[in-house]
Amino acid sequence: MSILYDEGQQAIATESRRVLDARMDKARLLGLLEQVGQFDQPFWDTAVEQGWTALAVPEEHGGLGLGLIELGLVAQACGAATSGAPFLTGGYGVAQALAQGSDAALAAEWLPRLASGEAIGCAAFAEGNAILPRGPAVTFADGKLNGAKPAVAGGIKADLALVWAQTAGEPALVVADLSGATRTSVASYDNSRLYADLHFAGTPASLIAVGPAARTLALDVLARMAVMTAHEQVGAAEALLYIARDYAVTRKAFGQPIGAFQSIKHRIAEMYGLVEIARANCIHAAACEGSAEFLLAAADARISATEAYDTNARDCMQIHGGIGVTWELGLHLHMRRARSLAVECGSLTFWEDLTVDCLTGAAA
Amino acid sequence: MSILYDEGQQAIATESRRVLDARMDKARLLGLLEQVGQFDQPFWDTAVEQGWTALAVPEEHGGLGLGLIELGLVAQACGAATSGAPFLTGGYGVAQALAQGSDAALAAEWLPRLASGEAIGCAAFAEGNAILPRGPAVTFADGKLNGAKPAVAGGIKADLALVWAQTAGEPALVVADLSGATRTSVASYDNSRLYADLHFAGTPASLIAVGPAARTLALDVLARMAVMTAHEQVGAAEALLYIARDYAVTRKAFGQPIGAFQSIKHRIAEMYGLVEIARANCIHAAACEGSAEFLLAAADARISATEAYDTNARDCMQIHGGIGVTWELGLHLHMRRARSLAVECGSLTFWEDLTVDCLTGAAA
Amino acid sequence: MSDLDAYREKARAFLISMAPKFGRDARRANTVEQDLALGRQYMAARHDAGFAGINWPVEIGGQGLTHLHKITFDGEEMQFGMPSHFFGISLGMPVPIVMHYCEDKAWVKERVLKALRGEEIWCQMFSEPSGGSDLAALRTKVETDGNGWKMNGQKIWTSWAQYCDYGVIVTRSDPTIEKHKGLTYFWVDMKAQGVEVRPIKLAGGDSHVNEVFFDDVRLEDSQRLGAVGGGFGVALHTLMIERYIATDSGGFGPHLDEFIKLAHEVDINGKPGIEDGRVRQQIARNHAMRAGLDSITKRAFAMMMAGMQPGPEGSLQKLVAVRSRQKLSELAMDLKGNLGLAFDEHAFVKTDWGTSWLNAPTGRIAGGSDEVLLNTIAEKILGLPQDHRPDKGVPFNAIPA
Amino acid sequence: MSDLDAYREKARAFLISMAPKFGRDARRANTVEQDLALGRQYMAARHDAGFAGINWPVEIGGQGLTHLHKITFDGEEMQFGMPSHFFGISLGMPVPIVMHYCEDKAWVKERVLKALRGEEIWCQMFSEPSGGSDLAALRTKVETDGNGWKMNGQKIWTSWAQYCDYGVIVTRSDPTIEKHKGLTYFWVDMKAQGVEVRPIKLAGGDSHVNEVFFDDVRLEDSQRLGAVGGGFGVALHTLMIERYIATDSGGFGPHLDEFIKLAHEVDINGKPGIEDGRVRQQIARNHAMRAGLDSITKRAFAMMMAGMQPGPEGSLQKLVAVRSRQKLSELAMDLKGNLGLAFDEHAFVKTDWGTSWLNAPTGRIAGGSDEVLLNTIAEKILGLPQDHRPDKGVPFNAIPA
Repeated sequence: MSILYDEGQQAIATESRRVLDARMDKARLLGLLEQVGQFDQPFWDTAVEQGWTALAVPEEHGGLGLGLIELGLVAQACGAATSGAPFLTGGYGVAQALAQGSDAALAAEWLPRLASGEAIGCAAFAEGNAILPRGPAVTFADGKLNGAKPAVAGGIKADLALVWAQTAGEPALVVADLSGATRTSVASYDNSRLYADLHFAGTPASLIAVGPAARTLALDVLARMAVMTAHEQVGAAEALLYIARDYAVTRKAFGQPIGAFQSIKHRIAEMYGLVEIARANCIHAAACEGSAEFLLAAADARISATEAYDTNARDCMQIHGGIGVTWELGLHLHMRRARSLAVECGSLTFWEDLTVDCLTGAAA
Repeated sequence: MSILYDEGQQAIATESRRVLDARMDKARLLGLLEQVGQFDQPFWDTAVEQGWTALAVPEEHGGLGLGLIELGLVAQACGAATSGAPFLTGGYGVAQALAQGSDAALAAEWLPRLASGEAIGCAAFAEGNAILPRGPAVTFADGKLNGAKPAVAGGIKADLALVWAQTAGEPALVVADLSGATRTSVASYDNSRLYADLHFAGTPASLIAVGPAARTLALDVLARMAVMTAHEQVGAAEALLYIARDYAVTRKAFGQPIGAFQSIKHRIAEMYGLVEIARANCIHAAACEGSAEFLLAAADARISATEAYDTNARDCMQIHGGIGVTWELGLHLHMRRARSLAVECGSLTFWEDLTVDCLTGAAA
Repeated sequence: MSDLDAYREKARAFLISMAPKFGRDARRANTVEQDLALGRQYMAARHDAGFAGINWPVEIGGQGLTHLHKITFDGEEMQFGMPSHFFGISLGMPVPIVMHYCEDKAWVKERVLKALRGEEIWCQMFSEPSGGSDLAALRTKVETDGNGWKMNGQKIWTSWAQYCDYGVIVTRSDPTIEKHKGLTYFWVDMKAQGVEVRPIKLAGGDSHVNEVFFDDVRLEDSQRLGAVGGGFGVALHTLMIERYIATDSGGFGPHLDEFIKLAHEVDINGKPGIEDGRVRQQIARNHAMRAGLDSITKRAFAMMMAGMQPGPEGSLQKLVAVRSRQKLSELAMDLKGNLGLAFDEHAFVKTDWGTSWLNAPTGRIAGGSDEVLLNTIAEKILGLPQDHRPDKGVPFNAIPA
Repeated sequence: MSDLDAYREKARAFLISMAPKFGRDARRANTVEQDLALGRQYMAARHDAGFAGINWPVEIGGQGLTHLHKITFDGEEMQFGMPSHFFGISLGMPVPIVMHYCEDKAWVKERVLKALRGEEIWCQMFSEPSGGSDLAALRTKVETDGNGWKMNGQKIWTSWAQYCDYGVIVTRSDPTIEKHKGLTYFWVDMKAQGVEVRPIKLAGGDSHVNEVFFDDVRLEDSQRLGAVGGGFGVALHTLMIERYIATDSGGFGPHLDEFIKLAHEVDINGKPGIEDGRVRQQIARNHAMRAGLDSITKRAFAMMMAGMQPGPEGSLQKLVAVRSRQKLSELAMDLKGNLGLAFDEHAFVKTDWGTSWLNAPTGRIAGGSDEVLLNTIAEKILGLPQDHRPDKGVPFNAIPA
């Protein structure tokens, strides 16, 4: 897969950026922070209308059959806009699992609805503080799920969940219709992520992978979601870089633009470095989707993008001084999102260890 | 023990600094880098003449009966001068072990000679990359020592060594007269440290502690040497801070002193912060020698002083630009010493783990 | 036991007796208004018990003890989470300045009493939208108006102004001379005609700072503190008053023990968190850093007790502690994984990592940003040159905006 | 297989055949003089094999291939540790500049041939003791002298000058006008009367850079490159020639595999180093950083192949890679403990952590210090304002020294 964007891909990048610039409203996003269970409907309508939900769904199931490169470009635009809902990433994860999974009928049932945006998907892998526990406590038996998953992104609104569970002592990936589950909303510092604890008590579900194959598929799906998230983080980190730059060239102190002070100037240059290194890793990871290097490339992208977003959120606020910490200016939307995205899809320690395991052949 | 220096202690600080300023010669030290097995005789003569070898030796054994506070102040001056021999620290370690050890006759035999500077001591604890291996390979039996210790500081010239060994499966601390051992000089990036591999083949030695008591004593001696080294590191880091400051206020670029550029200015301010935090830890550690908090206080001092010296060596050179990496200017004397001192007495990972073990009650 | 230790015992006894009614747990679910009301009661009780104005002269209504007695009490009080934060600035800077510069001593004495009992609160109005780190760039202007003055302009970042009765302010009385020379200092009645306070909501959701607008506000010349054109000096004096305030090597965030506790509770990829080198390194490095800051404070303390002037290294405290608290809080959130996505808006900054993280940026800016502190250390302590200052020696109204 | 891949194969075949005689192992115990002699032989062999002047025009003696062919070859050659480093600058900047500006083409062609075969070496003399990062601050002056010029002054940090036959130089021909306008550019015969070269010993013990002194050195006007007063432009052109030289995400130090190997060999307090979180974090973070730099290079490469202009992010390579190499080398030394105290002065920087550490500071300064690179990124890429420049618009001889 080429690492140079073709014209179609460039068009997706500019168009998604343009439409979000036109429709996103900071005040609306700030309002969402103070309500549990609400998301940004205009954003989601846009995503559906623009066909972003269909991008990476196979054509035979009503999708556009495109891949991580295209989806990544959309995710970058969403990151820059601190998009008001987590559904794209969750939906992509579930769709990938269905498409690669063993249940063709199930795929045929859900993929078109995911592509059309009629159905909302989420991934429920984590338990406790572990993103992909070796021995999940949620069990699957006789077509039924039992147990709970904490703070699932999108969980408050999703229609179906991809669940990491175990069946007869073996790891399993199952898909559950959430109409059969109960949800407890989780109040968070980034409420539009719609976190909910999902409780399964005999919830009907379908098995799509079991045994080692389940873990391999789960890791692949997690890595794909991580690469999509990394693009989102890069888009956001880049937005912060230019917000900081623009402020530094206009804001004056001691009779000169603060950007003339090297403590500001060099920090912004470092922000640029973090963004470009993470962007390059994202492009590489997206380009080798499905190949043997993908897992390692995904870890590189995830690690550098997480560092870039956390750091740029910290530094952009610091560069702004007092005004930077006001509610109205909304830089904290990025600061909050930097943390929520750093935790969703697994913290740095997980990806660091995965990197070393890949490099030493210990990866599972 | 007070954390304010009294007049006597302040006099030791100023006098040791004054005499070393007067007698140290950079060219001489640069020359030592290129010869294996040579040390700075004028420095050692000064140390003996000034009674620094006797400072912390009990009065009944011909010492001055002072403690880590006084010795630390001398070590700071030595650090600032990148002193040309490692004997003070090694001698202090051996003297402490003898004074606390179980063999009064041995102490009576050696302590006066260590105090007078007539005898040179070194500590041979490490094996492989471990500073204090749980199960040392060097064995002690029937009054004889067998095995080898790598790159012992001062090993090329020392008369006696404090050796971490095992006897009948138990840890042991023994003192060996090195006339009965063979030494292989180790060429290093900091040759005046006089590193030698010590080989023991039936070398006569005396036991001064065995079993858990041996490890406790070894840890205490190592911690004392580490606190003395931390003072040396702080003195050096402080010297680098002011070398950088002086250069930054005089050197001009683009028509102004480079110290007016915040990238230089703020870095020097950070250097100051590292120095003062490490200094405060050193003072506290020296003041609680012998108390229950000592081990943890020593780790705090060691960790912050190592960070301060490594960082200030790096940054002072960087601030100087091209001239900073010339042989003649000699900043590399500090850069090299920063590394040799960071490794002698145990690397950061050792002290980090020891800190956590102290805090969680897992310390051994 | 030294006099100071005895005093600490006495203070603890008082605080322990007050804790059930005023302490952290008692305040847990309070709205700001409820908390303020509780705080006023606490201040009255504190005054009755003789722990108010500890280092102020007896004749003005203080206890006539030393600065050390004051920091001793403050250090102890900080442990209990009492609702005294509304009054910290009021008693910390404005009131002492008024005590020092205001001539009408009877009036001052009455203000001091009410301020100590929490019945009145004072704010300090220095920063302006255009100013930021650059105090002398302020634009709020006063013009002579008969035998008094008329004030117009705007201040910002004024803590608790929405609850204040009085405030002190620096204004520009002469824009035609060099910027730090044309300033004059006054006290202001916050309820006076033309004063409007608008709370500013911060990133964390709280609103303890405000914008304050002045529209033709009348000031009597008797409200002037210091000479006309002497405002910059009085402002610096204000900022100098509290040299060694109670510090916190934890950067006013959670104690390191909280992090160690967390490290014991979590696994990292199947292994105990406390055994992971990444975690151990952060614990050890932060411990060494905090221990150093604590020793600096202890030494400063000991020097003051010995009648000496403490070293300048005290100025490192906030810079180093708050900056590292921010990253440690992020790591703690990483370790909690999905469980850390939940957020309790009533949690306390010293016990909750999410709250500590969310408020850290304000901590790194309020009371001197990292950059300003680094400049101060570099210039005042190390003698490094000032930054380029195109505004130097130029009349204020000639500086390009 | 693309034309470029085929070319890479051809290059590798050649290099493999040369390695036994010229490669890293063959050079191990060489003195600098022996290494230089070997290098000259290698350059001749490289020229004979048609791998010299790869992207230079055929008519001047080059191979007439693209810049991509050149970096392809350079990238492969770097793996083998051939003794070509003496000639890198010579062929990289001075010779191309002479090719571009010198009118006597016959003479140029002869120089090019000898330079390509390693028979002659050229140096580049820009930096001066007073200058540092500030090129236009140079003081070496030329005065008209009959139909030519007379040069006096000093240059510094001139690589390999002690072995050079010719050099290019920027001089000040007019001190009475703004500093970057009064410069003129020449080529110099390094053996000419009045030229004295003094090697500078560096922190690592080696001496590949020099001071060069000029005492009434005669220059013909035909040695002038570019217009009188046009020297700054020619100097910038010189620095621009090699935009995408072969980069190394390892910062020209050891490959990350070397670190992983070390982590497998050592224990940390009784546990395998490779299982320690501190080590794993450094491996992972450095891998992510280096992978990003590699992808940036790959993309720049692909863009050039597609006839596009690569993005400016290439300028991150040296800054990020060398800086992190310094710290990784220190960590490697920590992990080796006492075993890392031994030092082999013949070890290679790409395989030995001690050597990598000792030479890192030079790497962070030579060819643009970290600070200069950050300024360049901030100003040229991000459009941030220049630093305060009191020297701007001032005649050179009026700038306070």
